[in-house]
Amino acid sequence: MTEYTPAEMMITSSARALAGERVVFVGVGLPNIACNLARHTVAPDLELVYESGVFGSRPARLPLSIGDPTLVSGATLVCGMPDLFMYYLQGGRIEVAFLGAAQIDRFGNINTTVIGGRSPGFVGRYEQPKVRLPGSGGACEIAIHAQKVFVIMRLSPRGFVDQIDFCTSAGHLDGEPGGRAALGMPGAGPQLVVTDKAIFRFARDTGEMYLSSVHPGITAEEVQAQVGWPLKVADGLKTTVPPTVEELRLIREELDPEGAYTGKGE
Amino acid sequence: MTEYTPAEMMITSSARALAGERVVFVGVGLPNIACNLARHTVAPDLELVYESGVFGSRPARLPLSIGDPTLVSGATLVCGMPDLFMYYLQGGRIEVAFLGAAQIDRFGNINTTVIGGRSPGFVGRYEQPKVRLPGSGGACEIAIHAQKVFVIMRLSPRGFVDQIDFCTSAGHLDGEPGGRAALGMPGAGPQLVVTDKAIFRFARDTGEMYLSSVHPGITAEEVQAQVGWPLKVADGLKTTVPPTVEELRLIREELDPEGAYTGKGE
Amino acid sequence: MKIATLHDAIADHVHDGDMLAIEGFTAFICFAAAHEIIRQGRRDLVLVRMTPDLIYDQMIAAGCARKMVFSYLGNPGVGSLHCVRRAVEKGIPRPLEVEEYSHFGMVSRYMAGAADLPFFPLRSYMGADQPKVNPHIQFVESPFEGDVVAVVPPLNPDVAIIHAQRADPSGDTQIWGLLGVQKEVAFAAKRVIVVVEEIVDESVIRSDPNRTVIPGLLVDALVHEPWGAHPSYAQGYYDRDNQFYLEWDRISRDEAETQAWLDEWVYGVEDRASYLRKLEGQDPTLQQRLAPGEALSQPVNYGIYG
Amino acid sequence: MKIATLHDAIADHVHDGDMLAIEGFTAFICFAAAHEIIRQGRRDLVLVRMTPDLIYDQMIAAGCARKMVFSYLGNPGVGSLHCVRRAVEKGIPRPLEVEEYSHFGMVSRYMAGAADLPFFPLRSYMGADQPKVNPHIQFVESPFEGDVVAVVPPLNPDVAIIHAQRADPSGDTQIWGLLGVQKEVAFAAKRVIVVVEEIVDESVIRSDPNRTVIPGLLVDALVHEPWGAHPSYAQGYYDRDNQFYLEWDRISRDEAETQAWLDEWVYGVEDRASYLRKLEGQDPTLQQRLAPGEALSQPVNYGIYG
Repeated sequence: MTEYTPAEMMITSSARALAGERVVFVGVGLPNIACNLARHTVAPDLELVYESGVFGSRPARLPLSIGDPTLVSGATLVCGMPDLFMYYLQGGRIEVAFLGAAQIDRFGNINTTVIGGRSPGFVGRYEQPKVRLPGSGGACEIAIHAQKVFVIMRLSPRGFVDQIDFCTSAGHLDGEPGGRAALGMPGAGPQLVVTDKAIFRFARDTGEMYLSSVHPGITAEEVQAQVGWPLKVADGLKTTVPPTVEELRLIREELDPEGAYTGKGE
Repeated sequence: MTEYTPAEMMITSSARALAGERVVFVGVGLPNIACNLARHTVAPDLELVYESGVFGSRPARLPLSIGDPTLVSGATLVCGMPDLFMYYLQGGRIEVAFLGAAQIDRFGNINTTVIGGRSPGFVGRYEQPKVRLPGSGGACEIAIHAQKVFVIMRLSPRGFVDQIDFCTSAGHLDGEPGGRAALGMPGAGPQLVVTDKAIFRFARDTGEMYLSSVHPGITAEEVQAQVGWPLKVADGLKTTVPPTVEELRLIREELDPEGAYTGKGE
Repeated sequence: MKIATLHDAIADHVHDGDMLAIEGFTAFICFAAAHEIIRQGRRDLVLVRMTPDLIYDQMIAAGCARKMVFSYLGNPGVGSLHCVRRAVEKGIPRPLEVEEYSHFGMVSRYMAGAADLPFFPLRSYMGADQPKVNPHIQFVESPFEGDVVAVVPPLNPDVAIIHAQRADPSGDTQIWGLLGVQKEVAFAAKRVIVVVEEIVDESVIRSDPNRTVIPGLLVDALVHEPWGAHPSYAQGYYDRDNQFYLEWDRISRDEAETQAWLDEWVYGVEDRASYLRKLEGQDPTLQQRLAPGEALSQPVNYGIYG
Repeated sequence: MKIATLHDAIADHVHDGDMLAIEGFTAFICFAAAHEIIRQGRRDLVLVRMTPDLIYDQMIAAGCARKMVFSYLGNPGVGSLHCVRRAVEKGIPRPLEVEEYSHFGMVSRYMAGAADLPFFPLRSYMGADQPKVNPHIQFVESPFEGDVVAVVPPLNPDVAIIHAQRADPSGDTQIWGLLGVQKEVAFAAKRVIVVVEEIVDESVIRSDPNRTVIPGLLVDALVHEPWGAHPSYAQGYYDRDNQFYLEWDRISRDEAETQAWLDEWVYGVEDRASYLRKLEGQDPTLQQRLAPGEALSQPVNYGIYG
């Protein structure tokens, strides 16, 4: 079996989850490579929509940010932010979106705003945080409107917590069935969490995250040790299928030949 | 003195009222010629904004409608209707706008929707009108947002009525000072009514229309006979200054050489 | 998305009773689609359009509609829409229900529809009578400073028909000239038919992505129908046929003449190509009379980054 | 409107305490203007921008700001904004108040500001904590079906600065590439400075009126400043200088190094031309390294009608 990096494992796992999808809202880095891999493999008709307002991009190089000019040249449509958020996202045109997270809880609620802080109380913690994170960007509304949300993040006890410090982007809320619909949230919320050690999915009835597969060489116990709540495990826990030779060739030769995102053993 | 048509008188009177104005919202026909005449005479910096979304037009021929393609070619900016209504009009960028009217009352409230009807009651009259008029178009919001409104219409008893059948575009409402502001209407409302027989303005304190000047050869009594309420008359009623030789030359040779709007004695 | 004939696009996507919006503010008015709908005998349509223009005057004369939603009734630069007036004032050929807004109200309804908003706010209708006859115009108080604004609900037509200059085979559509509400109605509608003057290679569209107004993603059927907007116009392709706009004023004043015109020019021709042949038979100078000169946009450099 | 040097445009239109928006979503970021503001020693600014990026990181490090209104803090594709974090987490060089939205919330605030609406509705913030820490996020019930949506109030900066490719001498400005919220912030702001790569003849703008994003009517000062967006980019003119974005990650981690950088590259140069000379002195391949190839838009015909 070919050697592969954790990043390559995350990319191929994400790409395969895009089978049959049509319109994906994508950030740069791993999700970008995953979407392009999917287009070469399981989802040839996949349309990539970038948060910067770019549709149908054919980048001539690996884009280094969602604002890279290479995304614009040769795209089919480039629009302003009002159109992007009102008509594409809120208008329900986005099937899948990828989000990152600094903290995630068992219901897929995500924090990318602040960690910890010196002041007592919720607002005080927000105003004087220990770590100031990027904030929402479009994540808050992506989490509401995309028909499905896929999360990509590394597995760690700091990330998989019992209680997030701030809810930037709502997942399955408190797990109550129908909770999202009752608040008027059109999308189905988080469906998948891809990490460097394992893959998680969410129970349809309880909205709770469960361990769906472990990457080769990782055990469920090792995963539980990184997760801040008693983790549910799928009946018949599987081992994630590693990247195929062809997937690795596409990633290494075509999608990220300089290893900008995949070569550092991330 | 040179001969002139009533339409030419309306055009020159309207054009002169644009002295010093910068941004005018314009329809086709007489207002279009009036605005272009003003640009050649009293308001060289006048910008014409067409309801169809055209800014800074330099038409190569006399436009026959606000949707004429000659307005587009060579304009400085052409935008969609959301921009036009949200950012230009509602955003307060329009200084003067011209409106037409089928009926107008003493406070400058305008009807362009329905006349009369067989059914009793207001709604019934609307649903079964005697005459179905064009409706609002943009007039309802132009009347609210343009800093000043100029009305162009012919003088007639059917037009200048004590009670309009439907208020399509509000003027000074019931004349109560501050009434427009209290309803959140940013513009100052109707300032001028130009007709084929006389010119009217509005009293600042009462919002009521008064006869400001009569065209040469017309008396105040002749005007009152066409107006459905006891008409107030300006102290020192003036006679409208007729078109000058130069104004007529511009209209006849440059602005409407085929007499499409001015030559039929309208 | 599939490339289709106009006949098939209408047969597949426009059904009796549908709410239909053929948009294009004073330009790009797809008469070809209207005539095909008349020929196919659609009934009970709810016709939506800011400016009904001659296109809905003809459809209403043909008895296709039970209701019209609009903001300005007129034959632009000419006068009244006589068929609409006969339907509203006298119920000929059948009564027509009307639902009426100002232009900004219609624009706002399309935006709410496109953006999946429960309402769109606008500062309009204060002091006016429209809210008295239209329950869809309401007022809402702002939670910030107590300011009150009008709101209108979303408008989501069953099908929208848009005429444009060009699209690639995937339906990515570019429009230049008056943009009206074409983008908004395409996003608001459940199904979209795009009718173009030219189907071009993808590389043409990709050379100028900022000019793309409607993504192929929204388009259910793409129809290639040159001169499909006549007697309206397509910027850079042909001019408005003002002679016809004037002539319609005369024809449409009389119900019998109107029906005779429909018999000859709509029912009596098979499709748009036949209509154009017949038109050029009557007026061999048509193309020359309406062809505009060339005024090309100066190109911009998007740059090659790679 | 007047054509001005960047020095004069900033001196005339940006004052201590102003709410300032330098917009351009991940592109067209006018570093030239930011550096001039730092040099002129502006203080107590409220900095508004969806993505503060390196430009506000530098202005905050220079002590220009008392507050920031934003939706995403990051060095795009690289990591954190260390100067912003020092200000928020430790009050260095001075405390920084933050007012925070999602992207859609910021877009909506700009739209409300541009359109003079008391609020703009959006379906966002359900289930999220932002409304708990930001009283400008409220919820309103629709009068139509009882649906509840979030609303945000208008944002009307005292001054907006927009970088663009070209404008005519009257300030009619064309932009291609990522359009972000440039139009919206220009309409929302009380004063507007446009900084362009090229001032072109009016005939260039008039050859393609659909490409004009900002009318000269809104523009208080027009500045010709080639490479005014470096190390950001202007589509078709130059590429983003990713080396600098990476280098800033290193420099900005250390307060002293940050100040030394400002001394050398902002206070130590007179204007943008000097900055560029210095930059090319260090890196003679700069232009070549960042120049894009040519990918021209295919022209469209607007037609001559007359």
